[in-house]
Amino acid sequence: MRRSIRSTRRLAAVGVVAGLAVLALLGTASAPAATNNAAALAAAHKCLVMTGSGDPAFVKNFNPYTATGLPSGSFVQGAFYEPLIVIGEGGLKPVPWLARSWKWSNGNKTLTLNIAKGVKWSDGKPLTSLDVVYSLTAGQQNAAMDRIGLTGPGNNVKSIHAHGPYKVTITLKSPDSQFIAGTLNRQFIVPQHIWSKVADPATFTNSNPVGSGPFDKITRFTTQDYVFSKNPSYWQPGLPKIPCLEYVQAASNDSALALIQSGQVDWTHNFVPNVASAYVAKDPKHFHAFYATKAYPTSLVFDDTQYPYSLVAFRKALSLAIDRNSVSKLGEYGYGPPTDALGLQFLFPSSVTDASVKAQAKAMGTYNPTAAKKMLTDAGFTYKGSNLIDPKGNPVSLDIHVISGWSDWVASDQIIAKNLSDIGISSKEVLEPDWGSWQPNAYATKNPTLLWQNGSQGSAYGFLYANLSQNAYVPSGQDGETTGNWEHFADPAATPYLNQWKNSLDPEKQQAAATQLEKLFLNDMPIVPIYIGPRWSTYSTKYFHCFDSPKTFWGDPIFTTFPDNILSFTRICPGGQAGA
Amino acid sequence: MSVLEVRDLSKSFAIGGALRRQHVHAVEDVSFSLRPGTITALVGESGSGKSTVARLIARLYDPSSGAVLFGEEDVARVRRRKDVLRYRSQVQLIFQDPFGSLNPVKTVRHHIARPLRIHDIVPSSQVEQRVHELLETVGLVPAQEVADKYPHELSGGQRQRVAIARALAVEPKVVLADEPTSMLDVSIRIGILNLMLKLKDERDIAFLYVTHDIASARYIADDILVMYAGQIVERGPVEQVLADPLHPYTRLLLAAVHGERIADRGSGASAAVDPVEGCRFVSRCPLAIPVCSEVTPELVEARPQQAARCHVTAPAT
Amino acid sequence: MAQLDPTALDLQLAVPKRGIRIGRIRVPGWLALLLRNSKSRTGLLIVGFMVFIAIIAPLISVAHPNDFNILATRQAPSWHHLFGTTDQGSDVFSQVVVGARRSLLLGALAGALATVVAAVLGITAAYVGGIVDEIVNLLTNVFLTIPAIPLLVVASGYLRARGMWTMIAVIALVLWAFEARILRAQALTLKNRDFILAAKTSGEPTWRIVFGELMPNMISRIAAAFVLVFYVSLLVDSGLEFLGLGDMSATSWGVTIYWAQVNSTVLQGEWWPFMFPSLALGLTVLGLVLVLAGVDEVSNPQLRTEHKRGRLVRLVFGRAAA
Amino acid sequence: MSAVATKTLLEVRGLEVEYGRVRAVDGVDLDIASGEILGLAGESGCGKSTVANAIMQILRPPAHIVGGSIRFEGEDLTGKSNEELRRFRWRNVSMVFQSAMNALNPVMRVGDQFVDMMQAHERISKHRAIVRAGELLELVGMDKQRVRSYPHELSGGMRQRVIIAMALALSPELIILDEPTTALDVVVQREILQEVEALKHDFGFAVLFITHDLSLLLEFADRIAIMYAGEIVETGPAATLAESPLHPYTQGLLQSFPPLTGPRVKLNGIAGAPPDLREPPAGCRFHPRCPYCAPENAALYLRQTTERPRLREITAGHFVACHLVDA
Amino acid sequence: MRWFARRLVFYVFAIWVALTLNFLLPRLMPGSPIDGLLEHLSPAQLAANPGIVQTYEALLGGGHHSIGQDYVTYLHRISHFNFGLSTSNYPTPVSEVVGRTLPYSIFLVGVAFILSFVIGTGVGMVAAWRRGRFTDSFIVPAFMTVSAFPAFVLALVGLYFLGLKAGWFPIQHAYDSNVIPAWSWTFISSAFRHAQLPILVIIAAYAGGWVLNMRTVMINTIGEDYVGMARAKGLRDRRVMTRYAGRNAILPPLNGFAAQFAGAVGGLVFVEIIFSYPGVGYTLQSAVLGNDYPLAQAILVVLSVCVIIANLIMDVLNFVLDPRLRTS
Repeated sequence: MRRSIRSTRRLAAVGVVAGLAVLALLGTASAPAATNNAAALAAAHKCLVMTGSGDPAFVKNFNPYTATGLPSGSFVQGAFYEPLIVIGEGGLKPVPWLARSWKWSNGNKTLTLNIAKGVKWSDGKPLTSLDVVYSLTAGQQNAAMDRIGLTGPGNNVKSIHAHGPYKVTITLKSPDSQFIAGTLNRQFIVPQHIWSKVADPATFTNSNPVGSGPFDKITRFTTQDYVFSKNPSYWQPGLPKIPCLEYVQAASNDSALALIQSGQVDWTHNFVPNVASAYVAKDPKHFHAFYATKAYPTSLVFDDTQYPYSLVAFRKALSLAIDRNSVSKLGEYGYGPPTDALGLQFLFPSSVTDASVKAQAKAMGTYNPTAAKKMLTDAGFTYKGSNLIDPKGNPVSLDIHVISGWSDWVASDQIIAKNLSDIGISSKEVLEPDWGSWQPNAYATKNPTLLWQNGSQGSAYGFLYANLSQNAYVPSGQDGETTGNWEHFADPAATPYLNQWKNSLDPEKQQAAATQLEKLFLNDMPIVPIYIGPRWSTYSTKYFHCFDSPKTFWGDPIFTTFPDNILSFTRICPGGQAGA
Repeated sequence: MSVLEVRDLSKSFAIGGALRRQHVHAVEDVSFSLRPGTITALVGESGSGKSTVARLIARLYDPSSGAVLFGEEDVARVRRRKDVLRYRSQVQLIFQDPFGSLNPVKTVRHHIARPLRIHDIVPSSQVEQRVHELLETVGLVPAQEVADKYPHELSGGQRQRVAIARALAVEPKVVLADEPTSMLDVSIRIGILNLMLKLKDERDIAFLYVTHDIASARYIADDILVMYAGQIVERGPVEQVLADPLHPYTRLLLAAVHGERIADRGSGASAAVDPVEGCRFVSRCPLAIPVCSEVTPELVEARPQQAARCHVTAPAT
Repeated sequence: MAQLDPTALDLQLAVPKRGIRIGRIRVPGWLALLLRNSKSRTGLLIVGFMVFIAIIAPLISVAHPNDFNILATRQAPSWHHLFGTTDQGSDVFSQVVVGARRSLLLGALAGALATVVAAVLGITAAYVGGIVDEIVNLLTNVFLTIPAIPLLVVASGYLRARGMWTMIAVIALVLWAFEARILRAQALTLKNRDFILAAKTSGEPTWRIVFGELMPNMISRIAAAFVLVFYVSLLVDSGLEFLGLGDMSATSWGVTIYWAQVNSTVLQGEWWPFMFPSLALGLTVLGLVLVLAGVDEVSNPQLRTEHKRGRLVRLVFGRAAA
Repeated sequence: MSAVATKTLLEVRGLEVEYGRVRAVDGVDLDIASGEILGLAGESGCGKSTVANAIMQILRPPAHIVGGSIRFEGEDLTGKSNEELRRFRWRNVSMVFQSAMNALNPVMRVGDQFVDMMQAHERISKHRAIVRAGELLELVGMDKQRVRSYPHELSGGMRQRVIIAMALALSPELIILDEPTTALDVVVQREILQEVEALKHDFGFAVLFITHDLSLLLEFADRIAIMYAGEIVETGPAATLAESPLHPYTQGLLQSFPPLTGPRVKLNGIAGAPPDLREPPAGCRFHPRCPYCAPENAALYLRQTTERPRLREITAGHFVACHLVDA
Repeated sequence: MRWFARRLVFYVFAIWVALTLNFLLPRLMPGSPIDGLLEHLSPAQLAANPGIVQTYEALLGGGHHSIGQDYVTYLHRISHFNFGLSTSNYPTPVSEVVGRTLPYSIFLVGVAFILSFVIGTGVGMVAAWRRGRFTDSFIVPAFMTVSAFPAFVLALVGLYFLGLKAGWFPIQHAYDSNVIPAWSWTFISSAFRHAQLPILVIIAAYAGGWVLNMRTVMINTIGEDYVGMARAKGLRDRRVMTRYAGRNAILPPLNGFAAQFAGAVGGLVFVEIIFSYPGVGYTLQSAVLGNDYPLAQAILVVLSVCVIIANLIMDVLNFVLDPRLRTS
């Protein structure tokens, strides 16, 4: 009997537990969701809330050198670690940062930086010129920490020295007019007393970052969000204006969009299709979309060492075969304007002055499949039925690899693939599930064709240098990221013009070199520019204002872009505001 | 004289897992023989092992020990397909459940024609005709129509007749009928029994009639074997045994069916698990003497043709 | 992911029914039985409709359902585009009807492959018994404990090619255990049925007993198992596609849903590219579930009832479902 | 053992039960007097268990009563509310189910099943109920410790005893025994029947004994009703039926049990098989199997094949439904 | 007890098979398994993860020995819960990533699945008991229809309509972002609120199966003699339904619990992704998408172990509920 009573009780207990669970659920369901409560919402927006999309559950890794695949490792640059000088996207006027002023001397070969005084690391130690020198030369300690190409083949730096606590000199091997915008711009300063003791920077998770930046503490860290709190003793008085940054996880585009639509997130850099109706229209007074088109062209990039990409005629034919207007309107919802075959006209219109270059660029970038076919057959390609056969007798196929979540690129690639199919190239779009599986093959060009926003280094010079220079050349199979030479192409004829441009501070000489380089580019067609890749930003001024916007444009609005992001982090101000 | 002889047949099944294995002695030292044109009844309660005996003879199980002699050959041990087939053509089994022994998705024709074809009883061209003949033999007319039917379109009695026709198809010398009527409505049982009687006479078949119904055994059988807990406890001509049983268990059974008052708190006649020496019936036996729980009695012919396993009523001399 | 399995494990033997004639068309017995059951009738109607649509898809769709059209993006359903258009201007209706081909074919083939594996392994194991049975049973149970979707997710992460046949093979290999368990159980109960023993005593060889006597009795169960794996495959395949782990260049319901989700269409008020393929998927699964429930009822008379009830409910869900 | 009814306990009139569209019981009349044993004999599927379930009012859809009345102690059961019926069950009529193997809840201890039943009908503590259950088990010759057993730990005979003990628990006026011994071995069967007889002697309840084994009824029942294809074809005192059965079916049934004593004579049983109740034969339902139904006697044949015979009293208490008897 | 021993042996075996499968999966690909994995990585990633080759070697149990040796090493490491380092979260150990995310998943799928079982079998029981009445006529078809839709469709519909449009539920994450994960009431209530919609979706997706299953079994059980006897005994209807019919009818569905649970774990993956719920299902997807094989494999093993533990719990429950198991 005893046992049976017990078994009844057990049953009853199970029932009670289940019942309680239901009640608890129902009970909490009937309580108002915090998100609907205005006061709670405002409280939830004490921090500036940001999100990306497709982020994995968060782990504590704030290593600014290696964890760049994680959001935590990428915008810790700018929040914790500061640049010397900020030159915003599109070659804007330089903004002094840790380097309060600088001066060229020694025939434009020596750069003297005057470092800000009174800057302290968040552990209380002072930031000195030694830290700056350490950061600039850290590549010698570990290649992963090299931000200025010190260990690379094209290294132009001769020496770096500290002079007293607040002065640093950088001596170059040859004059470089692009050094600040193209190289120094990427450098952030880390404390020597911490990093010099890190045995292996690659496995160092830097879970308590010590920086000098506007934010200095991780006050909350969970699998789904984390908070950077403001540095109360920041060396720039009054900055930052907001008390904290909060980054929340969004598993997908959809959940990210849901987050911003509901106003739970203030700022994202996700692409939102039809942003006007999908986002702005939900709260026109506060919701804004800023799609900066001051960026580099998104281009079709190949491994130019591989056959038939190595044939210039083939590359040129592809340029003619692609309907850039459709790609722009359909794939990019009209946010990314189509380019010509050169692709510099939006960001650096002043760098293209030669009328013939302009005309040629326009002609080569205008949709004309018939001309494309002709160009191919002239170059020895043949057609077997409607299939294109290369001069060696093999059918031409061209798969474009793209990350499946990047819907605008996916759509663009669909259209490109369709365009290419129309001229007989067996072409399809291959979706890679995510960045992790796309990026490695893209950078090493194992997937020979891809769409990529192929810009560089802050100037027209950078763009041409990356695509034509022997010094930028990266052999096939190696990572093109460091120099931007993803297509593994160099034109020896370009080198003198590039040097001419680099060594001179005379605009006229620079422009003459530019025109020659542009001609070479059109002649070689190393990559096929297609449209200007907009830099997305959507933001809500319900709880914060002073965002990067068309009116107050200070650089790339994407908050993982260093050093542009530090401008946003310090300039965004608390408080809601109707309008931008 | 005998067409089939069973000698010291035993079968035990293992139960339990690998660690604590036990053996159920379903059949122990069973010996008897079947004669042509004779019905031998094998009577016992559920679990006594009587169906196991029939299945052992039908080679559905392999015996643990003992022999089944058909002619001079121990057929329990033959392995070669040809030999097995030959044996199968001579010895047939009729199952208890006519609802389960016919394949529901096959026609009556299939059931009877298959054995004809497997054993090449008649040339292919004559199979159909033979099927009809067999159906008529068991009283299923019109044969043409019945042959096309599926089992579920037949009544229980008709199905059992199909089963009998299937058994007859191979022209067997021995038919093992495992409780062929127990699942049938009472009103049609006699019909099946009468059919068996007819076949015995007409075809000189040796029947083993397995049943728990003593009355029906008396009705058709010539000899009777009484089984209890895996052993044959009494054997003899049916009239003689029923008129004057030797074994106390046979007496108890008869008393029960006669409607006499019985004073038994029986625990059934199930086979023993790992039995020790001693009479299996001792715990229920009103006549038990000390030796009964120590020595397993032998089957002793205490009267002419009538034998029993009992220290008291059939003591070994 | 076997979200719905309406069947009790012990489907009783289905008795063969003679075919009937409707006019000049001879309807096989099993179909007549299923048609008489209102649940399976509804189910067959739904599935039949989907299959019909899939067959005539080329006639009612545009030639290339993934073709984009710059002038007709994001259109709401209209006469011109019955199910509206996608963000790229593709016709959703065409994607759904053409997608039906791949979705149904993949589901059916994966189901068929899994059924063959399960039937051969399950039935043979049950009949042969002994160590073979032990091993198959163990294998079955192990496959049932490893969660299928995560296993598929990991496996398809390893796969580079994710064509239709690869997906079919992978799904079948993961799902066969569901059926094998059912079929083995059924074969186990059948193998000791007297008619099997009777076939044995009449000298039938083993293979003939398994395939000639045992198997025909399990047709209804095998068919049910097939239907079960069919729709489980549909769900699993669309799930993998939804995660971006299928063949994303194909046209199928899962892929259309995937793009609808990636493009955040519903959040923009464009419900059609998400809703129509989802409905097609759900409806097909519902149809198959109803067929299965009907098979269950036909072979298990206990489940049948005769009751007065709302006509509409009966019309939609059949007598016993209602 | 007098067959004369002292007081009519149960009165069934014109009972009709349908399973879906199949009429399983078609116009059955039955009377049971208190203290009487009424045997109801018939083959499987003739509707005898349905009658029992109808009396207990436990038919479940799709089975339902479509006509007739069941009166218990003069009160019509069909007019009672669910709650009244619930109280009526077991308190007034209890039932021993056909298959002892399945009639006990396999996941409940025997004692708890007693407790459930007692607490449904009276205010009784669990402890008291268990003690009572133990006493009842002892009454049917079982160890009272068995209240702690689960059904699967008991043999078939013991389970049947448990059910009999349960049937006695509330001292009902009528106990229905629905093939109580069919699944049991002969010896156990005999013991159970002896047990029931002894208990009936002590408690004085009436018994409706349902079985296919007519020979058992001849020995055990006061009166016997013979059922065929949903109808009662003959009813009368056991002795009368044994000696002078009038219905050919009764005669055939008696011919179906080989005797254990006396000369071995050839028996004939009944040809054919019971009809399919979905399409019962017109007229007398037994006519397709009836040896006295032949087209030669045209007038009789016509009646036999078209007109349903009604029960008629031939001698006192002996009713038959047969055209042959009328003729 | 011996029955239990058998089950335990089986579970150990099942875990072994899961581990072995994990070991073999990368080897089924053509070429050296490590090269196969490394092929997915860029030189930059390789440079940033100098330990990655060792990580992969460790994952594969050595990599350059014979397959047998590798296998032994592999099992040895796993037996010490050493799953290596996560490559997508390099250099965080896999066990840490799983440890952070697993509790949320267990909470989610545990509560959701038990509720869907309770609700499903409850509805199925009532529907079978009252054939043709309201529950049977309307609620059962409703469950059936809803459950015919894949979990991800239901999750999206839930997200759009119940979460966004109606605003009844939070639509992402496991708790509010102003709450600190701790054993506090604020946290627990926040966690419950965030779990509501995911749980609702899992219930919607899986309860239908239980409803149909339970209804079928229950109908068969109602035909059993002991149910008839219980009614004959004059028991109240509700008691017959629960204690006699329901109690017995629940045993077969309970036996199918484990397989269904394994299925629901699949649903968990979708639900977590759609609701940005930081559990292992979501992590599994990002691991697979990020070629983080050590993490993906560890999650598969952990999920298998979870299913096995659920199995074990069900076995105990079965043991408690079915006395026949206890004595045989």
